[in-house]
This record gives sequence, structure tokens and C-alpha cells, in this order.
Amino acid sequence: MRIKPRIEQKIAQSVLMFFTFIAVLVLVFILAVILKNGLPQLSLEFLSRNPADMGREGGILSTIVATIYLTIIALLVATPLGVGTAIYLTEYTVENRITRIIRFGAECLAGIPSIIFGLFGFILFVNRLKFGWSILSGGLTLAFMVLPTIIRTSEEAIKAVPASYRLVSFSLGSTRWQTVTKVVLPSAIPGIITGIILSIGRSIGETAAVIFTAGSALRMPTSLFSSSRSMAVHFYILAREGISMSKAYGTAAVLVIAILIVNLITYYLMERYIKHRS
Amino acid sequence: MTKIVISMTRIKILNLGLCLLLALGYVSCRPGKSSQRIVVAGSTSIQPFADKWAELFMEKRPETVVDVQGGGSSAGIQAVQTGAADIGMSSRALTEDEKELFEIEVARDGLAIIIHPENQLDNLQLDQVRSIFSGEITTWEILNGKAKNITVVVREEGSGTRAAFQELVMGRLRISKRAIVQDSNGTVREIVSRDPNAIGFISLGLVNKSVKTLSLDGIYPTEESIQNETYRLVRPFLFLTRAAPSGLVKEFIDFILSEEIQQLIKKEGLIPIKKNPGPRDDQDRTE
Amino acid sequence: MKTTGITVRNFSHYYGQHQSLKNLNLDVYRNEILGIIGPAKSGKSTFLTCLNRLNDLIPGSRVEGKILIDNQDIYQPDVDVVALRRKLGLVFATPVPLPTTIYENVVYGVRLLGKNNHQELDDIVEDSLEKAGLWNEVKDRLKTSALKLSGGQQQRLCLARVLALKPEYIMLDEPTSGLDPISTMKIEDSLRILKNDFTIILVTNNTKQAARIADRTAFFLMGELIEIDETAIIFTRPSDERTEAYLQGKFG
Amino acid sequence: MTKIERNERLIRLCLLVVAFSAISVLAVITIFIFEQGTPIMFKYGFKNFLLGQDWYPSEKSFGLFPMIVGSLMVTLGALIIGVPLGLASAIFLTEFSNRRLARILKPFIELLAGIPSVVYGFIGLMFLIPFIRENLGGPGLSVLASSIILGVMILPTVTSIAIDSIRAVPDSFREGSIALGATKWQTVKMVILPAARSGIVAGVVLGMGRAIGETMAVIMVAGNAAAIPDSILAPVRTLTSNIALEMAYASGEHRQALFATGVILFVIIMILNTIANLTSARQKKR
Repeated sequence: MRIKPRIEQKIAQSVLMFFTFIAVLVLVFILAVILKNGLPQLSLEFLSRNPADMGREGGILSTIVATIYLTIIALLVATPLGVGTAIYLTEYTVENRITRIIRFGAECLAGIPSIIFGLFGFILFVNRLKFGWSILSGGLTLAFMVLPTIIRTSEEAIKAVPASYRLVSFSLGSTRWQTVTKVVLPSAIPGIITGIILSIGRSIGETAAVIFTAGSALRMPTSLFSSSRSMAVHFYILAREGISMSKAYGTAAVLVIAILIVNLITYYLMERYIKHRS
Repeated sequence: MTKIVISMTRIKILNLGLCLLLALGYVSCRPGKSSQRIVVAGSTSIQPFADKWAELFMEKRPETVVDVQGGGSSAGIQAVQTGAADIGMSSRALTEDEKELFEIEVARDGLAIIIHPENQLDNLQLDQVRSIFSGEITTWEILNGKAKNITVVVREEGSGTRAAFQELVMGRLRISKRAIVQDSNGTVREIVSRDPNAIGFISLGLVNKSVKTLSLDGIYPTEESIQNETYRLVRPFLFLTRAAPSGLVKEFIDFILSEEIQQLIKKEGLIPIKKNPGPRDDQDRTE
Repeated sequence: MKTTGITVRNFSHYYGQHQSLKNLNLDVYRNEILGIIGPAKSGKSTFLTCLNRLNDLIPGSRVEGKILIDNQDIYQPDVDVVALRRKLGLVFATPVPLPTTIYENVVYGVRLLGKNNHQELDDIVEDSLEKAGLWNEVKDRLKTSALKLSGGQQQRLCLARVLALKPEYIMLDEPTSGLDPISTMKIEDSLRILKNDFTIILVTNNTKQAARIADRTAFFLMGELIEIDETAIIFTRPSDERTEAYLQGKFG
Repeated sequence: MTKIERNERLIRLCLLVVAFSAISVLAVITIFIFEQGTPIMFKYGFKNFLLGQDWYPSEKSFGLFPMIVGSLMVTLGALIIGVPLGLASAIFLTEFSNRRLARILKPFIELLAGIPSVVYGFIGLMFLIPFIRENLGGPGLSVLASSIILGVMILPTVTSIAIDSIRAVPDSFREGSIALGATKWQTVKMVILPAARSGIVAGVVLGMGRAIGETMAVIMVAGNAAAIPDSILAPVRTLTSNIALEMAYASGEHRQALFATGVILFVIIMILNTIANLTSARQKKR
């Protein structure tokens, strides 16, 4: 009778190991396929030339530029809004109905699928505000999409700043705002940046929300109002319409590498942040 | 622990970076002073061609910008009606209440019925096509003897290609709701080219070697059979304007109707229009 | 000869429903060290935060009665709270250096006033660290992180940080509770010297410490002031039996 | 009031405005989607939208039932594939593997949560679809394909949240159980999983939200036929892909019907969110 649990343990352990193996294998496979087929496509030329012939020829420069612009606009809008909201929630109020409403709202925002953001951005920015399919419409839509991430990570980071720092700051005669800017934010910065970088990752990889708001014109963006195709949208179109599998793999590799870099930075910051907290 | 100290100075660096980016954005986002802009929107069947025409036009007239957007025929018609676009592109004939727009036929397109290249079938009758797409015939058995289920691939509701197919082939019969739906000609072609049991329809201009085109009632879609309309699945590629084209819009349309571009149209698999009706003829041009 | 600095009259403090300070009446004289002793949760720390209105920050905090500091009622609405807190510097029980350099810790409060002159700041840093008895130990590494200092050094840094504000009163909340005897001695030495320029209120749960350096001592119990008198009198002939019992270690 | 206090009040007010405008985004989104989507539902009747079987917008037939069923089917499928794999990986990495392996694999799995969904869809299109078509039959584009792709997609989410909540179980629980003579597996089964349950549930709900909200990857592999699939090898259309497929071309009532699709999706997500909030609130209470 003593042996039975041990056999059960052995079985359970092997099953768990097998499942883990499958999971890791699938993920490694995806990464390997993209990098194996994509890396040979990468060259300076691929990164520095505009797509030609609907993406069959040339590189992906304009889509990289469009992606960068979209991301910058999204962050320029979402960061102040998100960090400001987080500061308000943590430093300027006590828990009450208003903060609960705000927090609930942020959580709901986080759960809305990107296609709904796309619909919304299409109606509000493209149609109502007459920005048309443009970098601006796409960037603003992305801003709304990443806002909850920034609020949540900033809030966590600010909450993690020891209360004693605030008390000391006040006791030395600082106002609340001085305490926030001189003590709280500097300590919370790594956490806040982590949230921002996560948002960069989401903006780079987003397709559904962008395709309906920034459009898919394959041109170098020249102003806030030009319609441009982001890297992810370009990849989506290349891959689905079978325009050029080699270019699709190349674009996917650039996307994946960009995301990996972004995530590695996040991970590094997180690690450092956790170390500093402990 | 010094890392936290570093993080304080880092904010300054970050601020600096942000300012730089802003400045960069400002410089690059300023619209060019002398640029003139036309917005063209509508049918995704026309869009890839229009992209190319716009590219060539902008080479000739570097100070102009031609912005080509998809959106579909209906959206294109709407866009030109509301003034959101200067030119609408439609790959279907206009309905009665859309007739107040100016229409210029810039090319013609045939709808090709396509199958996997390894499929032995060569020809279908129109009523067979109808039965396949309505879901009445579900296997290849009576068509080429293979007891395989047919994978029917169609375009989505709202697309001009589907509307044209509905009108030219199906009539009042519904396209089967079990059919696979894709949202562009390219994806339909991709799927048909990969699935040995698939059948679909796409714009003739987008047919390539990865798929096999069927003849319809014994007639293949060619320039001749489309111009004389013996091939039955033909639709117009229309450019629409709110008023008689003028200025840059007129120049762009004239450019497309020029011999040079019409030759290009032919090379790309579309059917050039028979004669070159100058924009002056537009008003009395018949359907 | 004795000038009264702080006058507390019929003062009570509440956290929500809970009354944490009960009808206090006492005076603090200029240039004395007033020791406050009593078991944990007697309201000693709360009393300090009431004096510089740091209790404003705690939700549900409410006061009754009066506190006059230099004849000004500090709970009047027109009081500049920020200035008040500068006037009454507070050193916390556990040393809390801000996560920056030693130098920046000392000048933190000064910078808030908008002073940025290098020479002036350098002088303030040297002067404050000197008074806190830390200058010789850290003068060569002012630009290194304050978090690297030992506990005793950190606490003296916190004292220097308060001194840099040029306050009139220094309040210390069990400043040596977590420190070794040598660090404790250093801080006590500093306080004896500082007494000449400042009025010091020292909350301590170490009765011996009060006996060593306080001029007068107050005994708090459950939010009440049991008695206040010359230190020598409190420790030899307390008038209340509870004081005597506490000092003999019968409770606490 | 001193000047400083006035400034502080101003700052507080500004921040309140910022916080409220951030949240008003949610309100605005909700208003816009409902404003665009509900009138047509009233016009043709909720019942016809929710339970109608036919989606032929050009004939004014707007039955969303196949898409609702489709969304639920692929989401369920994604959970069936993603949750066991994700949970098993989490348990293995936290309780059974050596620490070094876990230190390498956890960040790796988390990195994969950031890969754009279109990449997952693309891999499905290139490898999974032909495999299903050639070995299992059907067109390949199917419920099965969508479920697998979504399952793999939510795998990193489920795993990393499960790892966090298993790690949050105090070591004293483990020690106590082992001290009573339980094997590691028995400890996991009887002590750790129950203790980490609500965290794991929250992770699963989050994964479910991702699966039901995913659009582009699903469009690529689902086949998008607007009919209730009769087998897992048949094509399927979800609510999200219904919107994304037809949005670009739709106008008039067709477009409104797509917004109505958005409304239904929105309501389903909100219900899921509320469930997730309730579970995590219950966890906090514990």
C-alpha cells in the first residue's frame, strides 16, 4: 500500500513533464520556423528600402517607420494619461467609490478585444473626427488600447514605493506634489517603464485595431494624416494573400525580433526592480 | 542599490529623448508646402491596380500625392458621395440611387472560376457553377469522378466581387453558408492553390500560375471574349466622381485612360476598355 | 528664565472612533530635552505627529483642543503646514534614507525651498553632518548611495537631514530603537550638544535613555499624560504609582 | 489658503481630470459601440439577432447565432488545449523541475506571450492547416485548427499566471504536507492546487478573454463559414472575425449589424470580466 502513492507520483511527474515538453516544443517550433525562414531574408537592404510591387519586391522600411510613428503617438498620449491616473489613484485619493469606478473602468478596458478598439477608432477618429485612415487615428486607437496596461503597471510600481519615503518627505516639509515628483516617481520609474515597454510590444504586434484605423496604404508616412501600413498589418496581408512568402517570413522575423528585444528589456527591468524591492 | 540612484538621472535622459522624438515628429509630420492630394477609395479589386497607377502618376507629377484606400465598392461610393474621397472605385455597376455620380469605366475585369492546378476538370456549365456555390452539389464525383467533398471558397458579404458573382451567376439563389469565406481575392487564390478540392472565384487580373482557370460553357476568359462579352462573368471597373472631373482628378483619370496605362492594364491581366472615351464624352456615355 | 515654546491644552486626538490622545496638558520649554516615555501604543508617536501635523495625512484623523507653538495655534486653517513641518523636524524610529546619495538626502528639504547654490548647499551639508556627528565618516563619499550606510549612520544621516532645514524643534521618535550601543551613544552625544541650539523632544521606550539625557520627562500611558516633571524627580520620586510601576519594569 | 495649498489643489484637480478622462475612454467606447449597434437590433428584433441562423446582410438577414456558437466553440477548444498544457507546465516548472530549468523556461514562455497573434495565425496557415486537411480530412480551415492556434496562443498567459499563483502558496503548506508523509504529487493535488485555485482560475479566465477576443489569427485559420459547424473539421466563424472580415466593405445596415456583433461581443467580454473580478476579489479576501 505504501508503494501506490509513489507510483502515482511517478506517473503524474512523467505526464506533467510530457505536457511541459509539448508546450515548450510547440513554442520553440514557432520561433524556430519564423527565425529559420526569416533571418536569411534580413539584410540592410530589406530594412532600408521601401516595399515595391505590393511588397513582392523591396524591403519594409515604410512599414517600420509607420510602426514607429504609431507606437510613439500611442505612448505620447497613453503615458501621461496612464501615469497621471495611477498617481491620482495611489497618491491623491483614499479608496472610495470614485477610485473603485476608475479602477473597474481600467480593468474593463483591459479586457476589451482589440477589434472593438478598432471599430471604435474607425467610427470616432476616422469618421466622426475626419482624421481618415491615418497614423493619427491608428496611434490614438492604440493609445486607448494600451492605456489600461500603463495604468495598472504604474499603479503597482507606485504602490510598491515604501510608505516611509512619503512620510519622510512630508516631514521634511515637502508638498504632496513635491513628494510625488521627487521621491515616489523616481523610485517607481523602473516599474513604470516596464509598463511602457510592454505597451510598445503590444502596439508593434497589433493588427486588428490598426488595420481599420491606420489603413493599409503601402506608402512612407509623410504626415500625421497619411494612411500607412504597419509592420504587423503588412505581414498579415503578405502572408494571407500569398503575395510573397519570403518577404512575409522576413517581416515576421523583424516583428518577432523586435518583440523579443522589447520583452527582454522588460524582463531585465522587472528582475532589477524586484531585486531592488527586496 | 546604486541602480536606483542611476534611475533618477535616467529620467532626465528619458525626458531629453522624448523631446528629441517630439522634435523629430514635428519636422517629419509637417505637410509639404506645395503638395496636392487626391484621395481614391473603394473596391479592393481595383485597389492593387490603382496603387500602381498612382505610383506611376506620382512619378510623373512628384508634387502630387495620390492616396489609394481600400474599403470596398460600397464604401468607395459612399466616400465619394460624402466627399471623403475625390474618386470612388467600384467594381460593380451602380444602383439606381447611386446614378447621380459621374462614372468613368477605366477597365474591365472578368471573374475567373479557379480550382487547384492538379484538378482534372477543365470546364463547367454556368448552372453547374450555380449548383456548386449554392451547395446543391457537394462532391466532385459527377464533375471529375473523384469522391471528394468540394471546398467552396467565396468572398465575404459586401465585397464587389461577391456582389458581381451573385448577380452574374447566382441570380436569386443564395451562396451556401457552409462555404469558406475570405476577405480578399488574394486569400481566395491562396486557399484554392493549397487545397486540391477547392473551387473559388477571383478577379481575372489576379489569376496566376498557382491556380487553374476553368472555361465557362466552353469559353475561357480572354481579352476578346470579355470585350465582346461572350464570356459571361464580366464586370466594369468604375472610377466615380461627384461632379465632372476637373483639375488634378481629371489629369489622373486622363492618365489612366492613356494608351500607356491601358497597355499596362492589359499586361496585368485586366481588360482595357475598347475605346478611349475622353472625359468630355462622359456625360453622354451609355452603359 | 525658562521660555515656553510649545503649549498643549486640553488636546485630544482621534483615529476614527478611537481616541488615541486624551486631554493632554503640557508645556515644552525652549532649549530643553523633553523625554517622553511609556509602553508601546501609549500615543507617544501620535503626539509627535500632532505637533507637526503629519497626522493630517492619515485618513480619519481628528483633533480637539489647542496646541500653541511660539504662541501660534497650529490647528488654525491659515497655518502654513509646510513651514510648520520645517520648524519641527522629525526623526523616525527606523532610519529611512531616501534612495539617493548621502548628499542629496541632506539637502532634500533645502532644495524644496528652491535653494540651488552649490556653495551654500555644500556648507549646509558639512554643517549638518558635522552636528549629527557623521561628517568624518562620510565626507569622502557624499555622492554614494545613502542606502549603503550602516543603520547607525543612516539614523544620524536622518538627523542631519532634519538639521539641514534649520528647524527650531527636533522631535525624535525612538531614534535608537534599532541601533547598537555605540551608535546609540553617538546619537545621544549629538543631542546633548544640539540642545544648546534646539528644543528637543525625544520619544523613547528605553527609560534609561531618558534618564541619561532628558532634562524633563513625561510619562504617557494609554493616550494619557500620567505625569511630567524634572527627570530626576520622575525617576526617583514619581508622584503616580503607575509611573513607578512602569519604571520598575512591572509592565510595559 | 496658502499659495502652496492652492497649487496642490490645482494639481489634484488636474490629476482627477486626467484620471477621469482615461476612464471616460471606456464610457466613450461603450457609448459609440452601443449607439452604432443597438438601433438595428431593435429594428429587426433581439431574437433574430441572437438566434437567427442565417447571415445574409445583403438580404437583410442578420442571424448571429452561428457566430455566437462559433466563438464559444473555439474558445472552449482553446481552453481544452491551452489549459492542461499550461497548467501542467506551471506545476512541473514550479514543483518538479530543477530550479535552473524553471529559471530559463519561465521567461521564455513569458516572452512568447508577446508574439503578435498574426504570427501564430501564419504558422497555423502554413503547417497546421495542410496537416489537418491531409491527415484528418475537410478543408483544414476548421474549428480544430482555430482551437489549436488559440490554445497555443493562450498557453503562455495561462502558464505564467499559474506559476505566479503556485509560487504564492506559502512554503509552510508544502512542508506541512510533506511532514505528514504525503508525496510531492499528493501535496500538489491536495494542498497546492486548492490553495492556488483562484489565481489559476483568474489566469484561465484571462486566457479565455484573449481567446474570445482574438481576431486576426482566427480569421486566418477558421475558414469563416457563417454556419454552425457540424464537426470539428468544419469551418467556423467567430464574432470577432465576422466584424473584421466584413467591416472594410460594409455600409448602411450591414455596417450597423457588424456593430451589433460588437455589442454582443462586448457584453460577453463584460460578463467574463466581471467573473474574473469576482474571483480575484474572492482570492484577496482569503
